[in-house]
Amino acid sequence: MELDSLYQEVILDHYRKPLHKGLSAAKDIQVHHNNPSCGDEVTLNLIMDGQVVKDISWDGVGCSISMASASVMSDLLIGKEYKSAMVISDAFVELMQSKGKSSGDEQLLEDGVAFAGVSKFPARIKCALLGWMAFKDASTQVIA
Amino acid sequence: MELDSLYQEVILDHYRKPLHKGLSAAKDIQVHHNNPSCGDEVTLNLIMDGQVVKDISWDGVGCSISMASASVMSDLLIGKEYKSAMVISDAFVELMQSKGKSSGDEQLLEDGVAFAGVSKFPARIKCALLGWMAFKDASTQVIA
Amino acid sequence: MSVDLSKYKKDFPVLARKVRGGNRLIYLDSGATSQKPESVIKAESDFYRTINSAVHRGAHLLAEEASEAYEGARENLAKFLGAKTDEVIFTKSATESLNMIAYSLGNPDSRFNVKSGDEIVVSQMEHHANLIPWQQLAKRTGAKLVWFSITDDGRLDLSNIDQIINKRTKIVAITHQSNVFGTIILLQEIVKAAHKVGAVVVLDACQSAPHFAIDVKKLDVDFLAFSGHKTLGPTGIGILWGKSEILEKIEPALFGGSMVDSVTMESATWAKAPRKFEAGVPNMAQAVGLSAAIDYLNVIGMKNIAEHEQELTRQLLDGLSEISGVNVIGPKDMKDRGGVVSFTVDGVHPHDVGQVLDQYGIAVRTGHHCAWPLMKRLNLVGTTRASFHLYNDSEDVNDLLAGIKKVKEYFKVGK
Amino acid sequence: MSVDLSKYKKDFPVLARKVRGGNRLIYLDSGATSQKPESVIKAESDFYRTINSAVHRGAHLLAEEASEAYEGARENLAKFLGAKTDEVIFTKSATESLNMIAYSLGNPDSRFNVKSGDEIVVSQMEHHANLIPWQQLAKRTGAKLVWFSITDDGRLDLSNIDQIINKRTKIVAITHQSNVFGTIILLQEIVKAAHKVGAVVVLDACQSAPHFAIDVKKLDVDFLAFSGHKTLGPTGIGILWGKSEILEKIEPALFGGSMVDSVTMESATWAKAPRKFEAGVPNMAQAVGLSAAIDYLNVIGMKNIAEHEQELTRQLLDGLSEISGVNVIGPKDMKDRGGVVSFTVDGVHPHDVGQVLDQYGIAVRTGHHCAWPLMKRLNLVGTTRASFHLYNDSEDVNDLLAGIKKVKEYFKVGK
Ligand SMILES: Cc1ncc(COP(=O)(O)O)c(C=O)c1O
Ligand SMILES: Cc1ncc(COP(=O)(O)O)c(C=O)c1O
Repeated sequence: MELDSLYQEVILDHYRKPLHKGLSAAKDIQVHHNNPSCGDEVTLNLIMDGQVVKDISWDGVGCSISMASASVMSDLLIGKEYKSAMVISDAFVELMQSKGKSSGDEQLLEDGVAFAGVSKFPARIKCALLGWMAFKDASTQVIA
Repeated sequence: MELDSLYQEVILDHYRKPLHKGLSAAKDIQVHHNNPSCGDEVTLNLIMDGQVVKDISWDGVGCSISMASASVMSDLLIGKEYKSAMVISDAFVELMQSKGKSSGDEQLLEDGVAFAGVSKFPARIKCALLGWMAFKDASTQVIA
Repeated sequence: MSVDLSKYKKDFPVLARKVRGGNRLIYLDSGATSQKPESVIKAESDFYRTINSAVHRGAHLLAEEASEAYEGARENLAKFLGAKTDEVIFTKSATESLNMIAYSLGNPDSRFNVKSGDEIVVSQMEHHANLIPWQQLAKRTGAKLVWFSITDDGRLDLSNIDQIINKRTKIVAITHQSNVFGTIILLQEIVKAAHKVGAVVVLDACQSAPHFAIDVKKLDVDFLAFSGHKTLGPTGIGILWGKSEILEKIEPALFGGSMVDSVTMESATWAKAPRKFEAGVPNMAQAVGLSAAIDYLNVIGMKNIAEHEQELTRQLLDGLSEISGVNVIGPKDMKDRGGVVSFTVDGVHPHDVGQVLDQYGIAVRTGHHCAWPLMKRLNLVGTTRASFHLYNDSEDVNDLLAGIKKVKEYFKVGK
Repeated sequence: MSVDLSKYKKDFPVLARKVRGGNRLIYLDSGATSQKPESVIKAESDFYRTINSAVHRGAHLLAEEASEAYEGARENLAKFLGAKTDEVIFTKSATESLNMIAYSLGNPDSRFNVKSGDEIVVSQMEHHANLIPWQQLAKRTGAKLVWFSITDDGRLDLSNIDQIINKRTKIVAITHQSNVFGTIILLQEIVKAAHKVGAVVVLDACQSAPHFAIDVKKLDVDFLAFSGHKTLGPTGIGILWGKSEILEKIEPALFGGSMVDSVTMESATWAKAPRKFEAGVPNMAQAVGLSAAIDYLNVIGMKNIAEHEQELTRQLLDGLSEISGVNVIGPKDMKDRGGVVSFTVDGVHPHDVGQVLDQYGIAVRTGHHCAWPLMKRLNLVGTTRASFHLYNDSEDVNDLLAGIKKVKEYFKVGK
C-alpha cells in the first residue's frame, strides 16, 4: 500500500518513543517553530560547544511525521560538527524535495531515509521539516 | 434598421433644437443629476405655481437620447398640474421598462412615444430617464 | 432515507474520479469547499464563450448582455436570501465581505462607525475570517473586542449576554453555524440584545447559507456574508448582504471604477448601493456561475438538502458513538446542528487520521479549521472533520466509519 | 502585416458570434476586458471537473493537486513578470491590488507607512482605480495628494518633476499605459526620482502587462498591479506584485484564514508573503485559468503581440486622420503608444457614435473611461475608444473606419 511508504515502521517507532523529547534545563538558545496550516509545534533547546552540537532537546505537539522527524533529527545531529550537521540537514531537505525519486543517503541520514516516502505526499513535507527547520534556525543564531 | 427605432426623427429633431434649454434666472429649486457611467449631466430649474408646473428650464451635456428626452419632458410638463405631471412621468418610466413591447400612450406622452424604441437598448434607458428623474426630484422637493 | 437525492450525484463531474489506486472519491470536505455541478461549470464558461465583456461600461450588445446576466445573478441571489436586489453585493469571498464591512464600519465618514470606547462582540468559535478583521478594527479604532465563550458541549454560552452586549456594543459579529462543531447558533436572543443597544449584527453564514434556507428579513441581522465556492458555485465569488438603510449610511472600502457618482483629482462621491461597494470590473463569470448554483439548489430545494444532510449527520454520529476511542467534538445529538462533524481518535493525530482515510479515497479536513483560539480553548491540536453536501450519501458515511476503523488498526490503537 | 497572428483568432469562441442582425462581432473593447481563448476556459472548468478542493487545507489528494495547480500558477505568473515566486499575490482584480497596497501602506504597523506631512504622487491621467484609493489614503492619514499634469498631446508633463517628487514623497502611483490615450509612460526618470527620496513606486500595469513584455527587475518599480480579465484570463483574478523586501515590512490588508502564523482571541501574527496577503480560500480556478492565459500568450510571444497591435494602431491612426471631423485624443503618432485609440466625432456624442457602430457589430467603449478628471482637463464629455488585442486584424480596423463614416452619415455631420 502506498501508505506504507509514508508510515515506515522506523517512523512509527520514533513517533511512539521519541528521542530527546523533553526540554533540557540548560540551553544556549530556545526556538519555537510551528506550522500554521496544521497547528504542529516544536520548541527546541540547543547547546553548542564551539562548533559542535552538544545537545538538542525538544518538545512539541504534532502528527507522527513531525514528531518522528524531530526525534530522528535530534538523535542524528547531537555530537556532530556544525558543518556536518548542515550537510546532513541539507541532504534531508533535498530528500524531501525529491518527489519520491530519491531513497536518500543512508550513510548520512541513517534513520532519516525512512522519510523518503514523505516526499511523495506534498502536504506532509512541511511536517517532516518542522524539527529540522527549528534546528537550523537555532544553530545559525548561535553560530552567527 | 434596428437603429432607426432608437433614433426616431423626432428624437434627432429635439436633439438638434432642444426646447427650454438654457437655465432661467428665476427658480424655486435647482437640481443637478448625472449619469456616472457615461458622464451625462443635467441641471434643471423648476418654478411651481401652487400645484402647477409653471416653468422648467434645463441645461446639460449628453448624448442625443438624454438631451432630446430632457427637451420633450420639459415641453410636455410645463403648465401641467403636479399630479398629472407625475402620471405622465410614471407612464414614461413604464414605457422605458417595456423592453420594446409597448408603443406608449400618445395621448399622454405626445413626442415622448418616440422613445419607445429606447426600451430595447438597456444601456440607453438611463439616458432617456435622466431629465425625467431630475424633474421628479425637483418637484417632489418643492411640493413636500 | 426520507429524501432521496441520489440522482443528483452524477451532476458533479469530479465525483466520478478515482483516487489513490482506484478508490472512488468520497468527498467529505464540503465545509472547506463544495463540489460544482456541470450546470455551474457550464454557466461560467458559457459567459466567456458568448457574452464576455465589461458590465455597465460598453455601449455594445455584449456589454448589454453581460450586464443583464450579471444583474440577473444579483436578483437571483437576492431572492435566495429574501433580500432586496440592491442589497446584494458581489465580493470575492466571505473573507472579503467580512473585511469590507469591518473597514466600512471603521471609516469615520460612515454614519455607523466604531471608535475608541466602543465594543465589538464576537465568539470563541469564530472562523479566523470573522475574528481577525474585528481584532484589526479594534486595533485601528481603539475599540475593545469582547467575546462569548463556549460551553463544553460546543454551544455558545449566552449566560452572560447582558454583560457582553451592553451600551458600548457597536457590532456583534457571529457565526451562523460553527465550521468546527456544526452547531447552529440561534440568533433571536442575540439580535434582540444587539438591536436594543443600537448595535449592528454581522452574520457569518458561510456554513449555513449553502445548507439550509435563509431569510434575512426573518433573521433580522444587518449584514450577512457567505462564499460562492461553498454553495456549489465557482471560486472567486462571495456575497455581502446588508440592510439598505445601513448600506446607505456607510462608506465603501474598495475604491475605483464604476462605484463613483463624480470624481475630481481631489475627491470623489459614491454611486448608490450596490454599485458603491463594487469597484472595478467585477467577477462577472463567477457571479453568473453562482447564480446557476442557486438555480440548481432551488430545483432540489434547500429544505430537502437540509433534511438529507441531517440524516447523514445522524447516521455518522450514531456510527462514531459505536467506535471506541473516537470522540465527537461538538454536539453529539441532532439538536440545532448541521452536517459538520469533528472528531478525534485517541492516540492518532488528526493529520494521520486524514492521511489514512485519504488512502481509501476519503477526503476530510484535519487541523484547526481556521479556528485556532477554539482549539486552544478545547486543549486540542486539531480535529478530523467530515462535512456533507447534497451529493453525499449513506454509503459515504459507511465508508468513513469503516475508514476510521482502519485508521485505528493501522496505528494499532484501541481494540 | 509583418506578424501574422490570424490563425489564433479561431481560438476565441466568442469571436464566432453574429450580432445585431447577422453582423460578425468586431470586438474593439479589449481595454475594458479581453476575450478568452478556449484553453483558458477549459483550464478553469477542468479545475472544477477534476481537482476542485481548498488549497493548503486538506490532507487529501484533491487538496494536494489543487495546491500544486494553484502554486504552479503563481510560479508561471512570476516568470511572466521576471519576479520571484513569493512576490506574486493573487487578488480579485487590479482594483483590489491597488486598494490593498494603499491600505497596507497606510497601516501604522507597516514599516513603510504614510502619515500626515507625507505626499502621495499620482498623475492626471490615472484610471479611478489608481486615483481614488490614494485620495482615500491621503484622507485617512493626513498625507497630501499631488499629481503630474498632462500635456495637450496626451503625454505626462514631467517638467516639474523636481517639485512633484520631493523629500516628502512617500508613494508615486502611476499608470504604465494610459487607458484613454494609449500613451506609454517611460518610467526611468520617475523611478529614479522616487527612489532617490526613498519613495516607493506603484505601477498600474493594467494596460501594459496584457500587451507587451514586462520585467519588474528592469522596471525597478516596487509594486505592480494588473487584471487577469484584460490578459486573456478569467474574470475575478488580479495580480499584485511587490518587492519581497517591502512585502516583508508591510502589514496585510485582508484578514482571515490561511494568512496567519498564530492566532489568539486578542491578536494574530502573519505568515510570510505571499500567504500573508491571501486571506481565505483563494480564487483557485481563476488563478489556474490565468496561468493558462499566460501559457497561451507565451506561445505567441509578447513581442509579436506588441508588434501586431502596433501595426493595427498605425493603420487606425492613419485611417482616422483621413476622416474629416474626427479628432484623435492622445498621441497621433506611434511614439511610445500602445493599442488604445480614443477619438471624438464632431457633432456626435460618443455614446451615439458607439451605438451606431454597435449596429454594425463593432464593439467599442464610450464615455469617460473611468478617468473623469482627465476628461475635465480635456474639456470633453467623453470619447469613443477602440482598443486591440492579438485577435484583432486589419479587417477590423477597416470595418471600424467604414463604421465611423456611417456614423457621420447617420447623424448628418460633415461631408
Ligand atoms: C489603467 C487601468 N487601471 C485600472 C483598471 C482597473 O482594472 P479592474 O477593473 O480590472 O480592477 C483599468 C481597467 O478598468 C485600467 O484600464
Ligand atoms: C465559518 C466560516 N467563516 C468564514 C469562512 C471563510 O470563507 P472563505 O475562505 O471562502 O472566504 C469559512 C470557510 O473557510 C468558514 O467556514
